[in-house]
Order: sequence, then structure tokens, then C-alpha cells
Amino acid sequence: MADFLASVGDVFALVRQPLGVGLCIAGALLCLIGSVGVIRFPDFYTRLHAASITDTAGASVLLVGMAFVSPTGWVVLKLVFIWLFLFMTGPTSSHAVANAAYLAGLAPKTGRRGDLTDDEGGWS
Amino acid sequence: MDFILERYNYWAIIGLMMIGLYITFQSGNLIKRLTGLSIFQTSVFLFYITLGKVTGGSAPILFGRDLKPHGGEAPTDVVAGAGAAHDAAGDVAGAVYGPVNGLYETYSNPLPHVLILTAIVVGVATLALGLSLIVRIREAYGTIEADEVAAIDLDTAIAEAADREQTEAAA
Amino acid sequence: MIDTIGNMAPAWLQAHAAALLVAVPLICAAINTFLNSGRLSWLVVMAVAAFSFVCSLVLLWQVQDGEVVRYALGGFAPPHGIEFRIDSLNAMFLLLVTGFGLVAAVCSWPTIKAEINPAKHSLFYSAYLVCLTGLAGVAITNDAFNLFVFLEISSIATYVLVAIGARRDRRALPAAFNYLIMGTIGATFFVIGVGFLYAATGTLNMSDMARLIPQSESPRAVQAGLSFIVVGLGLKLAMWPLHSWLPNAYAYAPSFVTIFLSATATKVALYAVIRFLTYVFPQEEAEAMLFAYVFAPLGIAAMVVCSFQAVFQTDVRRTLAYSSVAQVGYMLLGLSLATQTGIAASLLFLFNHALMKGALFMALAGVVLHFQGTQMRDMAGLGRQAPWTMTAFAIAALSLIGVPLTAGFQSKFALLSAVLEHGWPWAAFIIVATSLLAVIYMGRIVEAAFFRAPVNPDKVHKEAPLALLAPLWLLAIANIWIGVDASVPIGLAQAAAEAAIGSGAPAMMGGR
Amino acid sequence: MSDPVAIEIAVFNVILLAMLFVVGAAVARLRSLFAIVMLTGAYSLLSAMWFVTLDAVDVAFTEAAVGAGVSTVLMLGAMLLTSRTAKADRRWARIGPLAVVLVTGSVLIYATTDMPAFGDPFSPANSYVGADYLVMTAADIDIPNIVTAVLSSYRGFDTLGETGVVFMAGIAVALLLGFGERSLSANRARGETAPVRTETKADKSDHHVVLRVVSRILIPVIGIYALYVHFHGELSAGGGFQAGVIISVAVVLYSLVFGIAAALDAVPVAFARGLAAFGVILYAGVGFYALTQGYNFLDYDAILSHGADAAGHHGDTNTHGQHIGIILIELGVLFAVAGSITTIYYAFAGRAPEIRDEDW
Repeated sequence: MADFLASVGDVFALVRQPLGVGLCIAGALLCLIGSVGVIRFPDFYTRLHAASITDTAGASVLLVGMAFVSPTGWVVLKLVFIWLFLFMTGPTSSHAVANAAYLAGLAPKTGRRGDLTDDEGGWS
Repeated sequence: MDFILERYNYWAIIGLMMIGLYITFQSGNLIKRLTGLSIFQTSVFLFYITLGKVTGGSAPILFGRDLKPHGGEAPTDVVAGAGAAHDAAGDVAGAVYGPVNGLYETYSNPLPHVLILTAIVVGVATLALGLSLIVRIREAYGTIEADEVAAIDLDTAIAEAADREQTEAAA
Repeated sequence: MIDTIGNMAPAWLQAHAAALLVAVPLICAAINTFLNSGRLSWLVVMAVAAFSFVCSLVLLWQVQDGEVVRYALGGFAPPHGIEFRIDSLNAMFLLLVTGFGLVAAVCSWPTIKAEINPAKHSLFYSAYLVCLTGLAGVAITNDAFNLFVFLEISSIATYVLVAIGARRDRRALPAAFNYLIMGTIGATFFVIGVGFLYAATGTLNMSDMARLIPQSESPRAVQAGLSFIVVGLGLKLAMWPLHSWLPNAYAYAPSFVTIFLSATATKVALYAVIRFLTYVFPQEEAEAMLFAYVFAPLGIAAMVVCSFQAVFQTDVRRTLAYSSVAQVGYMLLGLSLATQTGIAASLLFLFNHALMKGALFMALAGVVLHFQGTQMRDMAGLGRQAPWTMTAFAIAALSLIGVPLTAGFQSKFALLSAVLEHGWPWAAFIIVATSLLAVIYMGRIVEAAFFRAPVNPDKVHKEAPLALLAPLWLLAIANIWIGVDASVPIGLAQAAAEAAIGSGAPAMMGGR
Repeated sequence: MSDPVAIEIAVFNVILLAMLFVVGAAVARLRSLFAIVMLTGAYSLLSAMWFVTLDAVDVAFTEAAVGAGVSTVLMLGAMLLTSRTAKADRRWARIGPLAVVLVTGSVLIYATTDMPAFGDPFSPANSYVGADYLVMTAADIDIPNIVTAVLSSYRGFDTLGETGVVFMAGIAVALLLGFGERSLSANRARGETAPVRTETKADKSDHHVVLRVVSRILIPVIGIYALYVHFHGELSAGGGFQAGVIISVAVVLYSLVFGIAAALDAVPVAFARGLAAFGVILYAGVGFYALTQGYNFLDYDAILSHGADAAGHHGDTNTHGQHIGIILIELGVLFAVAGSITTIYYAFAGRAPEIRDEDW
């Protein structure tokens, strides 16, 4: 058992850096995808959906990646707190924005894909 | 080439300052004017911070061996420079990039940071006051465009003059 | 007299007058917000202003033999700590600011009671105390960045003090906003200039800067720093053509604010210019050229253009405001000589100008109190309805024109002789010509007040209240007294000019 | 420039500066005030990131909290009370400003041509007073964060002035917006309950339940975080100013979610104003205490100095007194900032708009 744990430790030390970097890149990509979505999606609600990918999935994956490459436990603890904070505020703010838009009477675009053109989509 | 590499930062910041100044002067909308002012000020902050950067330095928070343990002794294997003022020309000129006398690590210059902390506060105070003036102007004039406000003032002045002439004629 | 005050001062006051002068108004501004009664606030403000005035007298006493008082705040020796440094130049401006702070505070209550919402009284007085703190801080500090902080404290207070005038005339709001924009740009320019000087010397202490600038390896940065500081402060002191904010700000601010600002705010900015140009920057060719080729034309342009503009105003307060810009022109002309006599003349001019503009605006405040309007035709016949107020006004007006036996004559005479001594007879001619313009624009007002029938003859005999009339006559008598015997202000101005120009190489300073 | 770290920083520099340029140019061109305000916030946030790459962590913290946070909130508040779009500018009106800007810019560029290179450790700025602080702090004050040491001790008088500015801003905005029939806070003080906003759909059905629950959890956490930032300011980035901003942000959040009336019940206007004044009194009071002990104004060595030492107080330093002094004056800053910014926020948020939501 001890051997196994030790070898796990070795493997972890080996993969820690590449894994962390990889996760950071993945998080950055998610953020990029979210940003593209904000530009490309047709209406407010779908854009909001894309934007919320950035601050939940993108940020979470980035933080996990950072936790892997971080030098000390204190940094990991701080990252956990940041993650908790983002995990609470991100979806809540998306919800608040969507809720406000709904209450203001903004209707989602519905219909087939071809029907939507750029100039009638959402708020631009 | 080195000349440019060493100074591109200043020039970029000057460009940003000028964008802010341009918005302030050019815009007729009072809120936009204030945002221009705030961009101008922020760019001046960038300028100060640029002055204080030291290549290879870190944030001016002592760490590692520079943290004197309480009751411990000051480092003995470096030049004891505590309290000694350095000459403006730099009495260590010619040495490689490295820490200041008496320290193990390299830090950026803390003084511009302190100044800018103060300046940021002054900036936000001005901004708050300017915005409240704009709100009052909107309530008094019904517009926040500088030229419309000026036109209304001119109308008032003309009307006042005409009014006074009438009363004078009546008297 | 000053010796008795100095000798009477207790040891703690002698040791810490510099710090108390600035810190007491600030802490009292905070305490003042807890008071609910405007009258109580007024008493507090008067007490604080009087205390500051005593402090500045003590400082004046300490520096009268050409000595320099230095006060290290926080106990950290400069250049690491912030330092106050008081020589005769500072002492003169501190005396001006606190003296006017006191006089304006005494006369404030009747006009404030009439012009400002009672619920706002104590906050308003707090803002006034903060303004006083800022102006005194600018005049006392020896640290370039600290000067900026105090400049902004006083400016922010000033903007809001001007804007409060909106209760009477909504035009105060855009006036205050323009003032804010111009003033903030000016302050930011000043910060840029200080940044260049810091980059070139590595210090913020003004004495230390003066020591290091000549050996700096970045002369261009120093030049740019100089020009940004001058432009930035020029905006604050309403140097022509950067004065566009001033007339409206003075015209629509509450009366009391105009009294105080006209005598202090722009003057303190002028102090900062003098301090930087004569003390911080080395007296070399470039600076001398700046004096001669920038300040002289700008000063003359201000004198000519703004005197003409003053003639064509219909609102008396705007007339006086334009006249203020023109008077700043005279001071700049005196400065541009870059000689000790020139600067002394300029400082004497400044001192006397504060006395007469203070009196003029104070008399107008009395007029506003009972007769509302300050248009030219509202002035008609006031000489009969409010003889005491308007006589004082007339004395100050004569002084502004420069009639012999008034303070204005002394200052114009000093300026003329300085200009002639420098060999600029054409400048002397312009001074006389613009004085004739002053005869026109002040004469119009005085003529309307004394020789025209009142617009509304039913109006009763209404003087300004005693709280206003007493300081008003104090200033009017001071105008005459200085006109007869100007030894006191001339002594102050000459000592100050000597401190400014003749300070020579500042003392070397080591680290702590 | 061959150092890899230097190149990395240079790359960050270029990217961030380019983004700043884009945002600045967009602000200059746009006419929608909402977009302008948000982009100004973005500009501040980008500069905060840039400050971090240049090692100015304290400045970055403040800029993010103030420039991107408080300023944006205030600008939005002002925008809601005024208008949403700027008028199109006339083309000929651009010439004058452009000329001014070009002249100013060329003077600035002329000045930079003989300035020390970027990052030069031997430039006057980096080798004289600034470097001295790094060395002197250990002996004089003995805290790791040099910025805090300089801010509150060596240049403590500047910070007193800064506290005065914040306090003044609070008074100023209260004077301009906090009185009259349009001001909710003034009306409440008189005992009137004038409805500020008409009922909306949101009030009828409980659409904000998620927000309420989350903010109930968050607000105490924000408060604790503010205290952490405050008391940890000597060891790492942060201090009284940032903490004060964070506390007032908690009030802002509370009032956004639960309504301004509830916020006014929890933190009354008079309390906020009093807090701001108390902060200034506390800060200046520390200075006066030093005077009573025979030291110079704001000399924290006076605190806890034994009477016997007082004779030769310029010799030994008293780091213990410095620590306590710094904590006290930072508390003063915290109170002043929290009180003033809350006052300012109330003044804007409690102002009744004369235009209804539909008229935009």
C-alpha cells in the first residue's frame, strides 16, 4: 500500500506540471469559446449562455490547472476560495441578468436557424 | 532599436493619455467628458508605475531572507546599507542587475505605488463630485449636453434682459 | 506687535504651529459635521480660523529675520518623510489665506443664512474648513506631491462651494462643472510634471529637487516637467487664456464663497508657480526666457483683453471677476521681470488686490442680501439706500483703479517702478492704459450707485448687517491705511521676494 | 532584453497596452453612454492587470476596487438619473482638441527621449528615495509590505490628506444630492415615505429569490474579507482604503438586492456620514496624540513610548508604536472610506429620477 501511494506520489510529481498547464490551456480555450459565442449567437439569452461558460467552466478549469502548478498549499487554499466565490457569483449574476431581461419583457428569438439574420438578433 | 525598446512603454502610455484628453476636450456630453478625464488620469497612473518598475524585481513586499526574524540579527554577509542614502547617480552603477544594498532580493520601487494609491483616491473623489454635478445639471436644465446647456443659459440671459427692459419702460 | 504675539505664544504652539495650522481645520471640519446648528458651526469656524491665523502669525514671527522653519511630519527627516518648510514667502501667503479665512468666516453667517438651505449649514461650513486646510497646506508644504494632494483638497471643496450657489441661480452648476473639468486637467498636468521631475531626480522634496535638478541627466524631462507644472498651475490660477472657468464660477457662487475665493484660491496657485520657478528650478537661460517670453505676453494679454471684457459686462460680479483675471495679468507681468523688485512688486500687488477684491465682493454680498440682483441697473441709487456699504465699495473701487492714497496706488506704483527699472517703458504704458479701463468699468458702477436714481424708489434704507459691515470697513480702512503708509505689506513682500529669489543654493540634505 | 522573464513581461505589456488602446479608442468613438461607462470600467480593470505585471499589486487592488468597481457603479447611477446616449459631435469641433492633444503629446514624447530606460534599476527614481525605503523599513517600522509602510508612516501626511479628500467627496455629494424633495434619505429623515420607484413586475412575483439567498451568504463573507484585507495589509497587498471600499460594496450589494429602503434601515445615512467624519477624527487624532507626547505630528513613535525615552526620542525607533499607529490610522482610513462611499452611493441611489424607465 505504501509503495502504491509512493508511486502515485511520483506519478503525480511527474504529471503535475504538464497536467496543470494543459488544464490552464483548456480553461483558456473555454473562455475563448465563450467569447466567440457571445459574438456569434443570435439573441440575448443564447449569448448570456455563452458568456456564462466563460465565468463558470472556463474559470473553474483554469483554477484547477493553477492549483496543480501552484507551489504551496496556501496558494491552493486561496484558489479554492476564489473558486467558491466564482462558483457562487458567476451563475447568480447570469441569473440576475437573464431575470432582469425577462422582466423587462425581452423575448427570446425562436424559429428555425435560417430565419435569423444578424441584424435582428438580440442587442448588438 | 534599443532606444525604442526602452521607451515604447512611455510612448504607448502617452498615446493613452492623449486619447483621454481628447475625449475630455472634444465631447459635448458631460458624462463622456468625465469618462475621458478618468481615462486620462488612469493613464497618468500607468506612467508613474512605469517609472517605478525595476527589471527582474518583484512586488515591494519583503519576502524570503529579507524578512528579518523578530529579535534576529540583520544580514551580515551583505553590505549593511540600512539608513544610508544612495546618491542620485547610483553609487553602485556598473554592477549587474541586482538587489539594493542590504537586501537579498530585487524589488520594484514602492514610492510611485504609494503616490498613485493617493492619486486614485483623489481621482474617484473628483469623479463622484463631477457625477453629482451632472445629475443636478440634468435636473436643472433637462439635458447633459454642454452646447444645449449653454444655449439655454443664453436664452435665459436674453429673456432676463428683455424682461428688465420692460419693467424699466413701465417704471 | 508681532513680537508680542510671538513671545506670548506657548512653547507647544511655537514648536508645532506649522502642523497645527493645517491639522486643526481638518479635524474640526470632521467634528463640525456632527453639529446640527448652523450658528454653532459658524462659531466653531470662526474659532478655528482665528486659531490658524494666530499660528500663521507665530510662523511669520519665527521667519521674520530670514530664518527658515522646517517641520518633519511623522518625525521622518526629508527626503523620506514629508516636510513643511516656511520662509518669508510661505509666511506671507499663510497670513493671507488664514487672515482672509478669518475675515470671510466672520462675515459669512448673514449671507449664508440668507442664501443656503438651513439643513446644509454645518456641512457647508465643513466644506469651507476643508478648503481652508487645502489652501494652507499648499502654501506650507515642501513636498511636490503633497502639494498636489492639498491642491486637490482645496479644489474639490471649492467646486462644491461654488455649486451650492445653484439655489439662487442654476448657472452655478455648469460653472462648477467647468471649473471641475479645467481644474482636474490642471491638477493632472501638475502631476505629470511632478512625475517628470521625480523621474529626473528621484525625490519629491522640493529642496532636494532644487539640489538635484542641475546635475540631472535628463534635462528634457526637467523642461517638460517645468512646462507641465506651469500649465497645470496656470489653469488653477486663471492665467490668460486658461481663465475661462473663472468668471462664471465667481459670478454664480454664493456671495461668501466669492469673497473667500477671490482673495485666496488663485493667489495660492500663484504662490506655487513662484515657488517652483524661483526655488525648485535653477535660474538659467531657459527659465529666464520662459519668464520673459511667456509670462510677459500672457500677463499683458490678460490685462488688456480682460479689462476690455470687464467693461462690457452687465453683471457687476462678472465685471469684478474679469477684473480679477486682468489683475492676475499684472502679477504675472511683475513676475516676468524675474528680478527681486519685480517679484516684490508682484507680491505687493497680490496682497493689496486680495484686500480690495475682498472688500468689493463683501460689499456686493451686502447688496445681494437686501436687493437681490447684481446687475448693473440694480446698482442704481444704492449709494443713497445703503450709504455705509456703498462707501466702502467706492473706496475699494478707487483702490482697484489705483487712485493715490489707496492701496491700489501703492501696488501699481511699485509695479511701474519695477517695470521702468527693468527698462520696459512700453509695459509701463500698458499698465497706465489698462488702469484707465479700470476707471471705466469701476466708474460705471460707482456712478450708477451714487449719481443715479434708484430703480425702485420705494425701497427702504437697508444696510448690510453689522457682521458684514464691520469686516467690510476693516478692509476698506486697510486699503486707505496701506495707501498712506504701505510699510507693512511692502516689508512682507520684500522679505518674501528675497526668500524666493535670494534663497540661493538650498541646504544639502542627507538621508536619515 | 534577452532575459526570458523580461521578454514574457514585454509580451504581456504589449498585449495589455494594445487592449487599452482598443478600449480607449472605442470610448472615444461610441455614443451609447452605457457602453462608454462599461468600457471605462474595462479600461480600469485592464490597467489593474497591467499594474500587476509591473509589480504594483497594491495599486492594482485599489484600481480594481475603485476604478472598475466603485467608479462604474457611480457612473451607472448617474447615467440612470440622466440620459443614455450622447449627442453626435460635429466634425469641425474635433480640430481644436486634436491640436491641443497633438501639442501636448509631442511635448511628452520630447521629454521621454532622454529619460532613463524602462525598468532601469539605476535610474534616479529607482535608486534614491524609493530604494531607501526598501532598506529603511526593516529598522524603522518592521513590516514586510513596504508600500503600507511608506503610505502610512513615511508619507502618512499624504494619506491624511487623502482621507480628507475622501471625506470631502462624501460631504460634497451629500451637499449636492442628499437634500431636497428628490432625496430619499432626506425625506426619510423627515419621516416622510415618498415612494421612489413605482412597483414593477418584480415586486409582485418573487423573481429575486436566488439573488436574495446568495447575497445573504455573500455579504458576511465580504465583510470578513474586508477585515482580512485590512489587517493583512501590513503583510501583503491591501489596507484600510481597499477594505473600506469592500465594506461599502457590501452595503451597495445589500441595497441593490433588498432595496434602498432596507439598506437605509440597516445603515442609516447619518451613521455613514458620522463614520466618515469619525475616520478623519481618528486619523488626525493619532497625530494630535503624538503632539501631546512631545513628538512631531503623526509620529507614531510616540505611541507606547515610555516617559523616559521621550527625552531622546529621535534616537531609537519604536517599531511597536509604529505598528499600533499604522493599525489605528488604517482604521481611520477604513472608516472614512467606507462611510464616504456609502454616503455617496446613497446620494445617487436615493435620488428620485425625473424620467421614468419607459421614457428612455
